[in-house]
Amino acid sequence: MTETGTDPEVTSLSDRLAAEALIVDVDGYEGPLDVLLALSRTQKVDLRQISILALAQQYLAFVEKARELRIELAADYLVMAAWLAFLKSRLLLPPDPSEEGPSGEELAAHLAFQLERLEAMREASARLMARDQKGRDFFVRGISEDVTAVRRTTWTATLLDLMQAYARVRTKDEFRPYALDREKLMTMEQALDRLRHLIGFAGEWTDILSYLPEGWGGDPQMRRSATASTFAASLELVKEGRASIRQSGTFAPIHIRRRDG
Amino acid sequence: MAEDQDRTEEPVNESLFEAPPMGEQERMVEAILFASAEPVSIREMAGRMPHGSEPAEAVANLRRRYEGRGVNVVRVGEAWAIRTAPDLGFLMKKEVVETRKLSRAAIETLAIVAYHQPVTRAEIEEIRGVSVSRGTIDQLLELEWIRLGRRKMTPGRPVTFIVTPAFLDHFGLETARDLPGLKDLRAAGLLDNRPPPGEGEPEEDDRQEEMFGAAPPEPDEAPEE
Amino acid sequence: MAEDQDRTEEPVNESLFEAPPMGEQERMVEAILFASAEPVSIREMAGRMPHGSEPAEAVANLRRRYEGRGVNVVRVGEAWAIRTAPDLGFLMKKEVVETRKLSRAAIETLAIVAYHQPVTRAEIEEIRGVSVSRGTIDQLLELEWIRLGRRKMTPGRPVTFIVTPAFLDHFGLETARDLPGLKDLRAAGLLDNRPPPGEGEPEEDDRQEEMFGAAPPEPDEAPEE
Repeated sequence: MTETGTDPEVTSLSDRLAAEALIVDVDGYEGPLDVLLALSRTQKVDLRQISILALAQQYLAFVEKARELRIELAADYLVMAAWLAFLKSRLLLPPDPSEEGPSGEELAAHLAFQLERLEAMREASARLMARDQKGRDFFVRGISEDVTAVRRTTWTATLLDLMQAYARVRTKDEFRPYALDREKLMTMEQALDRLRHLIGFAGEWTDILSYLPEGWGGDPQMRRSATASTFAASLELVKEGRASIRQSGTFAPIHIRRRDG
Repeated sequence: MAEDQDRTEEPVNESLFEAPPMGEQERMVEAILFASAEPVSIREMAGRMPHGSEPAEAVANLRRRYEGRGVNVVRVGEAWAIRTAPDLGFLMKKEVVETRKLSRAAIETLAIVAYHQPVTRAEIEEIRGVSVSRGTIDQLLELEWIRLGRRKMTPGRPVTFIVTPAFLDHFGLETARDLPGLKDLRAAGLLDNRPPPGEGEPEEDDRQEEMFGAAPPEPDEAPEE
Repeated sequence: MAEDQDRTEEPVNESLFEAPPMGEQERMVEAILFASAEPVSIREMAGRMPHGSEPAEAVANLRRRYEGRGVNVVRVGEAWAIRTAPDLGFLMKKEVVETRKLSRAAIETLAIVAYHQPVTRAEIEEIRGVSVSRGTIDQLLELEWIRLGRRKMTPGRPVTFIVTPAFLDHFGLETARDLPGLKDLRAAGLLDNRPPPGEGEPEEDDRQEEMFGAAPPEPDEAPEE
């Protein structure tokens, strides 16, 4: 035991080894409860029959010894010491009926319970770690196959979407950008409408090209569209039995005329 | 165990060590093949198993045991592995359903079919002012929201499209007639107050009644997919 | 929406496609479990198997089939997995990187969480008699052996910790009820949260009953002294 305390570790260690049955290695303990549990084992009895009084005395001796050895004890060790000193006095003195609070026996019982519970958890953790463990005792599938996700898309729309879409379509006329394209196309319905009216006047064979509406003969695209539609419409009228159609040769002009009856 | 690896196949060992029973060896091979990340050769198995084991025989037994099961013992080059039975590969796929909004083209086309049915493709294009792609129509057919109606009695007898009961179900409509009219749309602020020239209410005539009444079976049903 | 569509089709499917025979379902479950390193829930199996399948029954059959084999069908919480038989561990190359050696504090904390779950940090400290370092909790969280449970309905609403399916998987436990010695500990009152004398009563115990499922109600008595 040096006066200077420049190297307390070495000194305390040798002192401890020499002088003490109880090895006070505070670093090795996890708090006062741990120390108490270690001390309680020296009583060599079931934890349920432990003498808390004896344990309190042992602990106080331990703290005293640590102090002698100039070991820096954390505050909670000292708090426990103070509490145990109090508990000891309670256990030794006859109960004072005027005293408030739990009796010494109750406090002692609770401490015994805490020790027993800690011991139980220690045993439980040991048993847990002794179990077969994955990757050590049993193994998972070595060649695992990933489940590939197959994406399936479902489509959805609400009634509002539908109404908005329709409203959009119906109001498009005012600003629709594709109107020009459509103007160059004649639909079959348009041609048919026109022909139905005109065929009644075709008593003679007439080139179908003469039925092209005004203004549709110039622009090649419009002309093509009008010719095709008019021809298709002519065929339709023939099918309906309202007209006859003829062509004298390949690429020759196509004529139609009204068919009566 | 590792240091014995090279000697295991020598017959001498058989007399020195009692090999485990074949059933036990089969268990061992099973565990080894299951847990290994790579196919395992007979030699490697022998290296891990107790002396005198016959992994080749154990593998052969195990292979028979797994015949017709959900996984099979298969040979991969010089080694062995446990693999999913080929016919069960589909189980390794998980379907992820993703819900997406219909494209603008699709919803507009659908709206036109709903309001104008039966309607031809040419008419849809006429109303939308743009051509309708095959894909858009196909998508709506696939969703079973539209189907083919009767052919139209006009030149070329074009097919028409009509909406389906699934469509009505999805949009919570009892009949297509329950679709809000242009007046309603206008009242809801969805339409400009000025009706475009020459555009009236969408026709809700008896054609529609036909479609949703006791409609006779259509000769040209949409292909069910 | 999409669900609507599914719903409308369901009755059709049931009559159109019959579930595969149980033997076939067993094969499927076998393939699914073999393919996965992680436990697979019944729900997930059902999602991958044909409509009308009974994966729970198939798993039960499969489990019996693998009894005593080199690999076993084991339950992990609400899920199932195939694992090598523990007695054959010696055959395996220990390729698995050993998890960092757990400190005594970490092991004890883990045990306390497992046996006392859901448990607050203060309760863990109360039991160990020493403060629990942040690192200890972090390590267990990182291993995914514990996770946060519900907040406790006590002042301050402290968070609680519970063990995870990964914990069960690692230690080969079917459920947290199968923790070794759990019943004895509970019978001895050692899992009670007893307040120090003179302090308020804790509300307790039915919580734990929940966590451990349908455990028979334990008489809430003190250990005989």
